[in-house]
Amino acid sequence: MYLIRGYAVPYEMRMKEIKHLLQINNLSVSFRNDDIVTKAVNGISYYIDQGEIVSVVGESGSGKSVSQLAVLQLIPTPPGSIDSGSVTLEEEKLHTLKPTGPEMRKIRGGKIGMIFQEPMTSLNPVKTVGSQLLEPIIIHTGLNEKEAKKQAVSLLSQVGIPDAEKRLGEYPHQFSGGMRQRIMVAIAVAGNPKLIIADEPTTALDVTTQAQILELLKSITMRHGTALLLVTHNLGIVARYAQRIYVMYAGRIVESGRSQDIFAHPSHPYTRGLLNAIPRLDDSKERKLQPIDAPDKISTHDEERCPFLPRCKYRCDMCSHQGIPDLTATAEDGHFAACYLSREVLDNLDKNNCEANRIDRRKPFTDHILEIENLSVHFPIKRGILRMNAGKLTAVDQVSIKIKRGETYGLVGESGCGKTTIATSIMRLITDNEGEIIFNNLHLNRLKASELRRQRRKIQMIFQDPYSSLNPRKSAGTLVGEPLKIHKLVSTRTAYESRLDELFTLVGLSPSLKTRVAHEFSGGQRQRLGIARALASNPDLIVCDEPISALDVSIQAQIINLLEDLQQELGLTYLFIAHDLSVVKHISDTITVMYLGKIVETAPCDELYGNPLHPYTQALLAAVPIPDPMIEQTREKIIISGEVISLMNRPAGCCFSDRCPYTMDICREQVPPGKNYGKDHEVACFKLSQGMNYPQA
Amino acid sequence: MKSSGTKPSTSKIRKFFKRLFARKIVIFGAVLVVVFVLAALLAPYISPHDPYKQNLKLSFAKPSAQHVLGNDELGRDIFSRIIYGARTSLAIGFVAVMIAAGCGILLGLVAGYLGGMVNSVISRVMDALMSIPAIMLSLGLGIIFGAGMTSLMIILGLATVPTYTRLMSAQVLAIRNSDFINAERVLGASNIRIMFSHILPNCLSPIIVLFTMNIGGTILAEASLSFLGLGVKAPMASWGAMVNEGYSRLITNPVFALAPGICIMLLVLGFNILGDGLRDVLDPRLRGSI
Amino acid sequence: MAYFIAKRLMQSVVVIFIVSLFTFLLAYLMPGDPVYAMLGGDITQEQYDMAYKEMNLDKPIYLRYVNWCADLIKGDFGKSYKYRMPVIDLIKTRLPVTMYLGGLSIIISTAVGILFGILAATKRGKILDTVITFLANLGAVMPLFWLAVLGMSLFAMHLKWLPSYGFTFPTEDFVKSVRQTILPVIALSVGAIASTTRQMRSSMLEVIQQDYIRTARAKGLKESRVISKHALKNALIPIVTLTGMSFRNVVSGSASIEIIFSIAGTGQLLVTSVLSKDVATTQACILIVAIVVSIANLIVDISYGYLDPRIRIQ
Amino acid sequence: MRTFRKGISLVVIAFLLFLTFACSDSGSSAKTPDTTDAAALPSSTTTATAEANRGGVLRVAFNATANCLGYPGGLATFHEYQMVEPVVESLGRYDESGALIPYLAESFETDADALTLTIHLRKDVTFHDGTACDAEAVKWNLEEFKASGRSEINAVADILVKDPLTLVLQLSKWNNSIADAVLFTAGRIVSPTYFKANGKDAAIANPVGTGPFKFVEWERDVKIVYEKFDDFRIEGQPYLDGIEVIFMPDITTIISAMRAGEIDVIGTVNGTVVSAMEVDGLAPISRPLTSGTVMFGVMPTSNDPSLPFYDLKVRQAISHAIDAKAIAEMYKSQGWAYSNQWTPPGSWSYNDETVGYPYDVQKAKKLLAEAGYPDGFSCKGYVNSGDVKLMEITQAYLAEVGIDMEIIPLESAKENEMTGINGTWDGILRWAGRGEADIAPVYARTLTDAGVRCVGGVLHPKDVKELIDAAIGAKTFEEKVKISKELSKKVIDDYCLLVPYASVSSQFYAAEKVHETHLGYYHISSWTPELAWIEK
Repeated sequence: MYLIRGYAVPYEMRMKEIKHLLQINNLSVSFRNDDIVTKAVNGISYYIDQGEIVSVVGESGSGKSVSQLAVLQLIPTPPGSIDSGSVTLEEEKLHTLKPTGPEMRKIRGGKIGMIFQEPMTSLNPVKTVGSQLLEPIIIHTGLNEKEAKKQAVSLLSQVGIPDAEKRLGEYPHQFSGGMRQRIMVAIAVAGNPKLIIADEPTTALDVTTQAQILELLKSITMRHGTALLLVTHNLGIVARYAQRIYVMYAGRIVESGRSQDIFAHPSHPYTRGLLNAIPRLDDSKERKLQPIDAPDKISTHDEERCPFLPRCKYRCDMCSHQGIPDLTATAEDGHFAACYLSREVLDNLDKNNCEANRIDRRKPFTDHILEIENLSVHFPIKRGILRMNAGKLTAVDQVSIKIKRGETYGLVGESGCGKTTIATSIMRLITDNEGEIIFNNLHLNRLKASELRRQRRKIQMIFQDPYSSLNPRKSAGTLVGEPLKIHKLVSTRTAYESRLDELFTLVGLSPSLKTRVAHEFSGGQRQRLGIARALASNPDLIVCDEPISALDVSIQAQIINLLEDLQQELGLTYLFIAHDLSVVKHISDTITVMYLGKIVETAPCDELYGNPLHPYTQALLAAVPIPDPMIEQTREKIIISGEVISLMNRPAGCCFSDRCPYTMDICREQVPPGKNYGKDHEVACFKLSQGMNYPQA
Repeated sequence: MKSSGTKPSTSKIRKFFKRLFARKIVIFGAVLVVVFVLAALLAPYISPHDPYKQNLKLSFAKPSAQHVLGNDELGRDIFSRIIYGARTSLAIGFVAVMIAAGCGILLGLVAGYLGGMVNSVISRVMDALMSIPAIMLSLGLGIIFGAGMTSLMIILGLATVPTYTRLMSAQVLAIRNSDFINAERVLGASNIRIMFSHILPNCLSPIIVLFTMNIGGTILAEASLSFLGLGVKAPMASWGAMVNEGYSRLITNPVFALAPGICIMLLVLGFNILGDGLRDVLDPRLRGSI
Repeated sequence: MAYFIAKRLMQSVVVIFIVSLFTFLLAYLMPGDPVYAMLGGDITQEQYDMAYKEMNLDKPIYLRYVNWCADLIKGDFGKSYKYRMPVIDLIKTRLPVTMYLGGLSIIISTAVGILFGILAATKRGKILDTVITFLANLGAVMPLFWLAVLGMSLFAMHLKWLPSYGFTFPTEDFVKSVRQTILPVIALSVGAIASTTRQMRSSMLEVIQQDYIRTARAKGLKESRVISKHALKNALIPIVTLTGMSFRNVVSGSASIEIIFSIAGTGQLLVTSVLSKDVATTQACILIVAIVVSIANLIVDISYGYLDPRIRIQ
Repeated sequence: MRTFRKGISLVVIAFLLFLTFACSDSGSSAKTPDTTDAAALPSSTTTATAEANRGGVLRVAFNATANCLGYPGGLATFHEYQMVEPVVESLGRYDESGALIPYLAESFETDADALTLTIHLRKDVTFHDGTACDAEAVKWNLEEFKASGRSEINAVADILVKDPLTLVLQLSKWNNSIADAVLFTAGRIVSPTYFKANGKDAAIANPVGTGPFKFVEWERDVKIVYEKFDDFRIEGQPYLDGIEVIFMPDITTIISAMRAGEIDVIGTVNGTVVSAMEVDGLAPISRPLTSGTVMFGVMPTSNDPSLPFYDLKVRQAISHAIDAKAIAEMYKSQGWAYSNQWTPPGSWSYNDETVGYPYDVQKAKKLLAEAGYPDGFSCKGYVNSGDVKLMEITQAYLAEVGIDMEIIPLESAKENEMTGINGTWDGILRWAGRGEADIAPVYARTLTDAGVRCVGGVLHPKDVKELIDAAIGAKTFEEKVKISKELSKKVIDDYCLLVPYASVSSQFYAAEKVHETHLGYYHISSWTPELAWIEK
């Protein structure tokens, strides 16, 4: 028998009792495309108080961003329309205002500032930063042009842009992504808003920059008592910053409450699933990730049933017979969840099937399958009328890597560190490089084109974006079967078909899906297709270039598990490239950290995470938030300054010298050589080689 | 919309047409095109007179019950000639654009995929072609190739090649380094296979749109060339040539000049609207650029 | 930016070189003996031989091309054997006329097209949008010569409001000039107005969907300011390309317009010289028009720099 | 634009038309020796009215351009002759009967036995640049004309200046039409001083003559501006203040401008203009000429055994298949007159006994069957691209008897090459020839080996050649008439070398207020700018 939790208190009624800064009741938004109406937001209610940091968490398509845009009536109509709901900001009923009327405009930028996800496209490319920043200042503070300019300079300095006065006259493209997001922050706070809505403000940024921006936002809200609504899919960020959380799924809020309550006692199957699905930095490597099931294709869900029902592993008869569950209170104060099953029931169910939660990590490593020796990749910089090579941009500089047969070799680093360049060099997609790439004792870079094409079947690649890496016009079967045809691996039609079936089964897809076209698959399924295609030619080595970073968190676990299972089953070797240190830690045996084309540290997984030696590795690890508010509260945060700089401006000495807190003179002049510190732990740092210690994170 | 290995289901086709004809104006465009295509196909059955039968006594006769739009200089029935003119216009429009698309796609594919020197050479030659006024190019080529249907198709086709080459090479450049093409290289696929089996099908949407639009444009160009006297060979009927014959008689016999002119406009309008509609369905991002 | 301009300049030079080759071959391949083209049919063998030598026809083709190029570099475009004067003098009097008409038409069509495009885009789905879109569609399918003839027949022949022929520069006689240029310029502009309107409408619609427009709205800007200060400049970028291309179309169009309205411009000269196989003039006309078009495109590319700082600052 | 191209073909036709007159003897010049008084210029009965309406600028529009104004050897088309008429006067003009009369010259006489042509000049005639128009000047002009490569006055062997006002031209061989060529075609007298000082190109662009008007400006392809010459040799003339010659490449523009009153005279006429002008109740000024017309028709290749047209029966079949009468009737308003031979109807060389080939489809089919083509055959039809229409009509007629003719339009340059001295064609050529009374010299240009036009594709029968020589060398008019008529019949009835359709006289339009222009009235290449006046 399942326990059904008490009675449902209408959520709106409870919320009306207190005066909140912003209160949203029963908001519904829908989009109409080709006569198909999609309900993006389905009757959600939430609030935010003065000075609070509240987070709305959800995966793509959950409606979390749309609901925020709806608050400011910024949804493009058509195709969108706000069907119902009230939005109250300090007594003012925003939903009654005309979208382009003067009252609404006063709210926008004045009372509510907004920061968007993409710093690259959110600023007008043809207007100077100054003019874009001046607009909200003049409109909302009534300052004259001159005063406003002063204010703009001060704002830019506040958000950490040096030399602000000069940079006002520059254009957005002259700023890096992080800088642009800082400018967005400045624009958002220009009108002294009561509330800042930040819609995935750091998703597009590197992890070290992400930490900087979030810290900046936090400090601004603390200083001005501004409330912050943080929309994100990253549970780590939520754990680190949010005081209260709303978890959204399919246009509805499925769980809400204080941050620590939710992380300590997740009460909705979806929240629980998410927390189990993501690898954590503080995880043990043996924990097997528990993915959230995904149906073949998330169908337009039944309007009458719990939207999570098709994916819920706790589902019972009740769920499929009753309507959509309301948010109901749980044990903690202010903690609500929309599920018929109480937390206790869920806990019990979990205990019953906790088998197979461990993975065997012992692998027999033998010889080296791939050796990269002193690989350097240069891209010419062409200048002048005759396009003479004015110089070269070194994307990868003297990199040596040895990958053992059967292991998973992790390659981590932020954007521009050269990790993908290495992958493409191995795959010979870039042929213009120095150094040796030796695969199975064959010098890949010395092979003739025809010989290389034959060797390609032994070394395959899985791409980052499952949407762009599959030809959208081909059927799944054609795509997966292509290597078989190219390398003539099968002789008969029946052999071809049966091999296809085998491959589909191997990656957990039904062979009956063979005839479907790529765009009919979901992201996770597409990535499975990509893997099946890579497997088709029986490769020895698979280069995985950020294979999960384009996927939703709930799906990532499936792919990670699949890759691990396949490795065990087929004895594959992986070169696993990623920027997410938690994922890399989870999957890799050996890890190399890169920065600006150089290897800064290489070590076996446990050694690296247990004893990071290079300041950059330390900073990286510190910047990764752990999805647990309790741990985050006690963690010391070393936020390194600056951002990943452009390769064009690589410092002369150690590539990290201009951001490193411990930089010495020698670091600026000479390139530190890699040095072994025992346990296969190699680090390139002068400070370390001089035997000096510095505090560790 | 077709994909090798799978047959598009009938519902998919229905959906395509439903989206295409969602805007009423597109139906109008399609009807125009269909009417003219039917007229062209059924010309021998629906034209009231022999379009080539001359009767000098009826030279420039005004419209009558027998000859609803009157007669031309040779006393031939204008209405019948307009119906036959649809054949000429459509055939030239279609074949010329086929030639242009064929050459342009091939050149664009090669230029875009191989890049480097090949791309530079092809681009510059196309730039050069583009910087010569269309009328000059057609006139020059027309005089070199001589008159007639075939040479008209070639001339008009050649003059349109740069448009396709540019569009195609831009398309190819955009997807040449995309992941799915890299994926093919990684699999060991040859360049030819990649170009024709993977890149080409993914560039077709804008080409189809451009194709439709260009048929209209070419019909217009054919009219202009006929107007210049470089049209189809006599006694074949062509709207452009008919406007040419008729326009100086606007005062005395306006129907003669107006009727073929209006036909040109309607047919071109039909193709343009249809092209607009196709673009909205196939490749909305192209809006305005074609 | 300097590099960018230099690179474009270099490209233009290459293009012009290719055009010169094209032009030379085109004129060479045209059927008909240039001697007969010059002297007409009834000539004696002596006359023929005299002219044949005079025109350098006895030299091999590549040598003629090299000579031609060498002369070109010296600024000598050869002598028109139809007009019996240096081609360069001929073009000096013709080019300004076409440039004036064409320039006027480009200015008008761009201005009107942009205005219509913005109106249609901002009033999307409203009556005004429908009307403008309909007119733009109509304008795009209207043959140029047809429009010119209809205009002349209505305004000159029937209503007698405007003169049916001639051209005067406004510096000579302003009123006369305006009256004479109204019909040709309108005829030249309609097609360009239509395409500019269509392009502007769609590029405006495209820009309005961009993130930075959302940002501008989120800042609390007035819709009119969002359009004029944020959307317009971005939406203009594709229009600039179109304007660059219309230079070529203007010369194309001016051929029939100039003939219909009896205006002695480059377009008319082009057609006359091709039809009468006036080789030197034909070659010079195409080449000079190609140079003008290339310069126009160069200006277009440079003005990208003004509109798009991403190109300006590199 | 079509009409513009048509204009170009018109230029070609005009060229022919002009040459027609240039060498014609117009029936009167065969009277040898001959002296004519200078007084016989067309006299105006309305001189008083003209005086009263003195002033104004006459605007004449042409559907053609000029390439040369002030160099006699360079004047090619009748348009050019008309355009320079106000500035450059000719030694002779034609009267209403078509007889050559002196104009700038005081008188002239020919002597067939002595092989001379003597020209007497007027006293005190000066060019616009102030220099005297004397015998030396005229001699220079005639010699320059020959030197430019023109063949019209090749018969002149030597030019002697007897005194400042008298020239004697010595002929190498008797030619009964030499006076026309010298006084009219070649005798356009410009200032040698100006030419010597400024060169040929300057002379081409700046006519300096003795005429009633002075050259002011030539805007290429736009207009020529003339202003009144105050010291014109005839007292009281001209009546106009100036003349503007306006070039209009498009017929529609001309119609529009004429209707709107923007121009006064249309110098070029075709069917379009006629029908447009009819609406306004305006009729063309023209008269059917019996000499100096253009003959239109087709000319099959008759000298190539590999072609069906080598067979006389096939050529005859074609002639029967085409209803030339109907074609001429259709274009009647444009000055067409049906002719079954290569001579304008009504001229003294027109042979009424010529049977010709009346329209008869059955007979045509029968002839074809006899020739071995019962089902017809395919052939090519060449025509100037500006004038395809006539060939289209022909095409339709030929289709009736089973002959499938493919029309191949030719650019002028190509056409000239094909019809030039070294050219030939393989099929049916749209033929435009001179139509004049004195046909023998015209025939000589095509039907003999020494010809210059369309010689490559046509038979050169020996007996035809003999008749031509006899006609040219005839010393009496009666003899010439007899031989010419014989020739006319032979070419058509015996050899069927061409299929004539019609003889076309030229036409002009003038607004009602315009008087006394006599555009093309006496001769296609001349008019009377000194007499013209505009009603106020």
